[in-house]
Amino acid sequence: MGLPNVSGDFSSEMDVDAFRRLFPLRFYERHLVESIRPDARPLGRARDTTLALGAVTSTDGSALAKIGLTTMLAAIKMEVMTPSIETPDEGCIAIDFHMPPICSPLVRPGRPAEAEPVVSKQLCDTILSSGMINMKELSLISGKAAWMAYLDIYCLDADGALFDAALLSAVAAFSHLQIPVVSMNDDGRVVIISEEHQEGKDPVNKEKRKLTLSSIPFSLTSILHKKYILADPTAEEESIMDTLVTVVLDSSGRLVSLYKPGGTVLAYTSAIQDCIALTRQRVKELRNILDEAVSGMEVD
Amino acid sequence: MKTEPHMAEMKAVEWASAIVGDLKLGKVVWLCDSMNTVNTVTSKEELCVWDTFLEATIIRGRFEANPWTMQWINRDQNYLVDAFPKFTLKNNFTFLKFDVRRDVISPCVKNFLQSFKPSFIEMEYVSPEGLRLDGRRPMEMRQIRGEIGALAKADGSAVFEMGNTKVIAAVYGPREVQNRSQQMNEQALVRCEYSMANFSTGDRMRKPKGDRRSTEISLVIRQAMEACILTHLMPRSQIDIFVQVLQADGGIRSACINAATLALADAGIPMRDLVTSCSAGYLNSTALLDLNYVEDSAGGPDVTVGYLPKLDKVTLLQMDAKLPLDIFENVMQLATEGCKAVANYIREILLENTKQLESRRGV
Amino acid sequence: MEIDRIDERTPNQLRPLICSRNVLNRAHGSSSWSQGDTKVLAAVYGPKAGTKKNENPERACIEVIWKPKTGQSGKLEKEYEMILKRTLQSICILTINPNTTTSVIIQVVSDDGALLPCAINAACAALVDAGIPLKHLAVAVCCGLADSGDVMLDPTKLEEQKMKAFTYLVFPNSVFSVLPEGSLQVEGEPVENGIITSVTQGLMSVSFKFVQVEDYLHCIERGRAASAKMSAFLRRSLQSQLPSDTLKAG
Amino acid sequence: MVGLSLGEKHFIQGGIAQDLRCDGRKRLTYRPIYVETGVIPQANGSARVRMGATDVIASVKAELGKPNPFQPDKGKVSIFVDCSPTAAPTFEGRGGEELSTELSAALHRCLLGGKSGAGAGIDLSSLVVVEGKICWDLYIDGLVVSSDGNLLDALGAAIKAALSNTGIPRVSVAASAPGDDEPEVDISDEEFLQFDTSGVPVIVTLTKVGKHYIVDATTEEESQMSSAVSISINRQGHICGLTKRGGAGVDPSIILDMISVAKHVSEQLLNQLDSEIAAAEAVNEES
Amino acid sequence: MAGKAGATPTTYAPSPTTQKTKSLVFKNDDVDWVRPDKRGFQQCRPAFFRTGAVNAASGSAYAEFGNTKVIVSVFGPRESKKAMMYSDVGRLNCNVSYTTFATPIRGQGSDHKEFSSMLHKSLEGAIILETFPKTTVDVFALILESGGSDLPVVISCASVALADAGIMMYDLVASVSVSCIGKNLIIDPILEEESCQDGSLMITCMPSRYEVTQLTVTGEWSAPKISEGVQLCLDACSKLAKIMRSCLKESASSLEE
Repeated sequence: MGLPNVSGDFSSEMDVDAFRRLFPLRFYERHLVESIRPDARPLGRARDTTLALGAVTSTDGSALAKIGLTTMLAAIKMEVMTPSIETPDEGCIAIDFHMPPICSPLVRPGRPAEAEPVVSKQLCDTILSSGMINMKELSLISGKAAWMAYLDIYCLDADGALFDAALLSAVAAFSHLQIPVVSMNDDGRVVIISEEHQEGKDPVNKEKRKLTLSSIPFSLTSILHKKYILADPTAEEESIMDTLVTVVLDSSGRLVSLYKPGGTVLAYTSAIQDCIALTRQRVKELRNILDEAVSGMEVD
Repeated sequence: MKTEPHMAEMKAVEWASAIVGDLKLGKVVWLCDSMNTVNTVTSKEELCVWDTFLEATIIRGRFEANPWTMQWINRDQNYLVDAFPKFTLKNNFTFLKFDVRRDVISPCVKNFLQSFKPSFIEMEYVSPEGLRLDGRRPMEMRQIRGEIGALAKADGSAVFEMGNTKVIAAVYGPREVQNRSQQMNEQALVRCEYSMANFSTGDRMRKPKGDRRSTEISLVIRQAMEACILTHLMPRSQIDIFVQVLQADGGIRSACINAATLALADAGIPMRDLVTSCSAGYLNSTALLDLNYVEDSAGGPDVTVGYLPKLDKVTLLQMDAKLPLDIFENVMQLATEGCKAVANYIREILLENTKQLESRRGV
Repeated sequence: MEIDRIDERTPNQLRPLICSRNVLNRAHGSSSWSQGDTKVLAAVYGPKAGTKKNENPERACIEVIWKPKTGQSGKLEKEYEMILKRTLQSICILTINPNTTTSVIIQVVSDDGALLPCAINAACAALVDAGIPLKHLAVAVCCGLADSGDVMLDPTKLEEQKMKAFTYLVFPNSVFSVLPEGSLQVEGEPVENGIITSVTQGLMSVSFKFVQVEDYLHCIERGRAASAKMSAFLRRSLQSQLPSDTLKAG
Repeated sequence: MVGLSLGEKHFIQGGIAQDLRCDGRKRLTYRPIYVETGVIPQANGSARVRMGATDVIASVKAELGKPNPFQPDKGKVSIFVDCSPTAAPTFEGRGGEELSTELSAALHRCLLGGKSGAGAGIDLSSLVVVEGKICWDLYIDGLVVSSDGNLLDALGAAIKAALSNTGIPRVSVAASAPGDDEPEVDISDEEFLQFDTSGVPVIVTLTKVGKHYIVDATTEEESQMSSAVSISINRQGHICGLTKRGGAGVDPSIILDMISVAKHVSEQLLNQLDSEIAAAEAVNEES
Repeated sequence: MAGKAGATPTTYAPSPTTQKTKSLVFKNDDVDWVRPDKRGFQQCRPAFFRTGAVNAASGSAYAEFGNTKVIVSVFGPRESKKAMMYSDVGRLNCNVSYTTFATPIRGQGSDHKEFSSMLHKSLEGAIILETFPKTTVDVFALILESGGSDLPVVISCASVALADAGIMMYDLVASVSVSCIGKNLIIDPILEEESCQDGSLMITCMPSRYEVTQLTVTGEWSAPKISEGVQLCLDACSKLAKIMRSCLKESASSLEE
């Protein structure tokens, strides 16, 4: 960490690590002047992102997303429900975000993390309002049976930009989702048909095995600090600089959400435009990563 | 007297058909869950049942005289058909003859009676002869029993029974205040926790701890006991009263307070007076002392009094439902008399206990 | 351009605002704020000694408790709590009372759209009432976006449901300053144009070229205009009650 | 919880080493066991067991329910233990929950056998009324009224006694269509079926203090343990369940030795318990 | 907790699998049946451990035994809860939970109290608590996917995580269970085998010290059979410990480089 020496008498003798702990803000600002971050990233660059589909075999669709160290595991379980009377030919999605105590020293068992319901709600709003999933595709028999997709996202390692990683894993889990072939038995219950022997019963959903995902949403969280914009912050950065802006764009370039919950730094038009531009770039990256992961699955 | 289910069913139908006949109802569709009964009643063939021959003949006669039909109905839908006559049957024929065992009244019957009673029939809690469901007179209290020192580990403990209601109380303290922020420099901190055993009620309870009812009762007990403990003698200390209900059959509050009093006395906590408690109610235009569960759940007024016998003061008074003022005075008077009786009994036990201690130490 | 609104307002017209302060006796500061039929009660307690765990003890801490009109608080309430907390943190001077906690309790009285902005405005007025040191005030507005792309301010609940998207915006109020004009500008924009908080819901505008998020920018523009009006109202209503405060103190 | 001075601790340990415990018992002697049955009239069966100052109540309630679809030929039994705050102030509020769940889990393991139901003290298939449709759900509730060590053994004994006291109403099933999910049943008010409780095991807890192990430890003795092994053993001398408490490691050969000691102790305990239960039942009959 | 804003959770029926009762496969008492994954009776599943799975923790490990996948994080030693009284030895705090999708039927994802206390009892004897007085070490486990023998995997994984966190221990703790089905003892059972077992025996031990820290038995066992089961587990534990040790060695050497 070749940091040019620090001003001030006693800090010049100080160990870099100690300085970082004692004066985190000054430590960061010194980096920002040089347009670089302590982890050697330029300001606008997101961390390395990887995606693995099908991490959990006991589910109908799952994905493991990693942005830097932040790790999210998303999995979907399909269950059958009776659709509501207002929407007889639509299914439903239930999204829950969990922060188990393993993910961060701040979370203790029995006391859910503060961020848990907030990210949960944000994910829910984003996925539903993006219109990525056509609820009609989740219908089985109009008025009688429809799918309820339970999407649970677990944060395994929390190191900033939780929402971005959670959304990416959620989207990937949906693109990995394989809807089981089912039929209606005599009791009016929906049962799974195994691949080998399909005695008599006609499956009700021969075609609808995969969801067509239209206009997939991707997000990028940035930090506004003074005149700098830091894309994809780590947990340390989030704790030091408090103004976060999350922009969600869908793959056709529409704005799904612009989320700036307070913060000391005011966002002016130019900053917002910069954030959106960064997100636009990031959407392209993420899309490629998702496409690669999906095509990788198909080869297997 | 042994009653086969089938016999009970037939008796019920016989009884019910008499009522329906009296009411002169026209077209009635009877629903019954016992296939045997339905067959016996609807069959046109010669009767070949001996144990219920009489009932069957009567019923058939009534069915022929009226435009009634009887159908079989599935078990899960038949509470209404099944429960009401059965219960009343028991009230009229068997209830007074046996000991009251609450398990005899199955929960569904109880629920049914609670929900349908007002619209159907005025329940008879006091028979014309002036006897209550469990055979007591209106002013009669149930058997009470107290036992001191039931638990070895507690500083003071007692068991108190009022009829089938059985409560165990333990007192710990005076001791150091556990939670420093609650410490009071002028007086002792009195705490109380009330809990019910899973098996204490007729139908098994699933979540006994910390519900609103138990919090409320905890508070009532605590306030009643706090009023009589000389808390100013034990500043910066804490007294815990734990009350555990083993069997619940009405009058729980009273039994808990009485048990707590005994336990406090056993622990040697200085008190102004003994608090004793008893409840009274008003059903069938009669004031009743010491309600049991069935009477308590009749929904009538229920007055619980906590009383300091030596000071002749009331420390707790609770009532639900409404009551004209003059009757209320009567009922409260009755409850107070009950308290006095309990107080005498408690005093006796304590004296007995002291004598025993004395003899143990002296000899 | 003219669109019919149910209550015959013009698109840029806000619902009538009512603000009263010092409505609760025991709270250190309180206010009630209503916009049309949406009404929120805010109470401020504190600063009390000590901060919660996981909070920086070198700064003042703000705690927000959101009480829904009925029922238990769920995910939505938790999210609103978080947004409100962060918004208030950004207007308070946190360095003045380090290692203290100020509690803000929001009670929803009735909800007819634009609930969160209404609560932010109420909380802000209550903070002033409690005498908590603030950098500036915050003014919150809701901008709805109709299918046609027209922007409607301060929609009612019924309108909110019909919108394709809407956004809640919070701006700082315009500051009276003795400094020369322009010295308070940031990047060529006046301070009151900066966004403190932005929450959006629903899809907005397809844009073709590089940076063109027209719908959103439209909203911001209208929101700013409205916030100027609201901040004037807020200032007036806070000033009008000042004499009574001095009386009370005397 | 138990505040003991160094001297007291030495006294307890030394006594155990010399096979003379504080209350005069030998290492492998139980305190006198008092059994009372039918103490809770509302329950189908109940019993109260006292061993020294340890006092527990167990009750059995039977409700009609639906069998588990994976085991249509078996009834269901569940065990819940509750620690009353009367036993110790620390059980106040939710304080007793941890111990309660631990005891419930241990009893479950010791009395109800493996997942398939093999080795259970209660014959689960005898609880079935109509296969796949109706069965008895047995709810066994334990209540710790006073605690002076060895709760698990006391609860196990109380449950065994309560089960011997249990009468399940005879159920007659009326003929119904085979497709009927809820066949018509009639529960008898007078006729009760008794359980065969000869297969219900007893639980023997061996508490290791120093090099020796003792049975039926009091709270004071328990505070000096390094580890304790609870073994449930039936009449045939088969082990029906085993749990270990206390974190200290133990050599495998010692555990095997403890098992054989427990087996030996269990024979006496079973006999003693059976006669106590029979005596208690006889008292019940009389009254 | 419905996903759709405002919508109440509608009734949902879990989709039952095909009506093939798997338990019948095992019920025969003859020795010839084959385990569903074609293993021998006394053959464990291949075990995989990796340390450093969670960066936010002071130590962590990920373990995968067949379909059983768990993550364990270790935090601390850190400040004990304020309510705790002074203690001159350290405290151990354990928590085990399942993800909602870990089990074949979607669960609630709540804490598993029984496992938590079992984990605590298994580890406490191996940790040198005297090395961190007044403080607490938190061991949190999350079962990502349940594939049978969940608790033994969690215990073994937790001891690797503790080692990764640099917590002083007398020895690693390895844990293995056997199921008794009919007359046969099968080691390291998978979910289907566990669901129809007649009895089970789980051992956690410190292999180098040859000490058992935890032992549970369910079902009916004769004394010789118990000693057979115990021996089987102990042998497997020492093999497992070798794998755990090599994983730790690997991560240590990769750190040095």
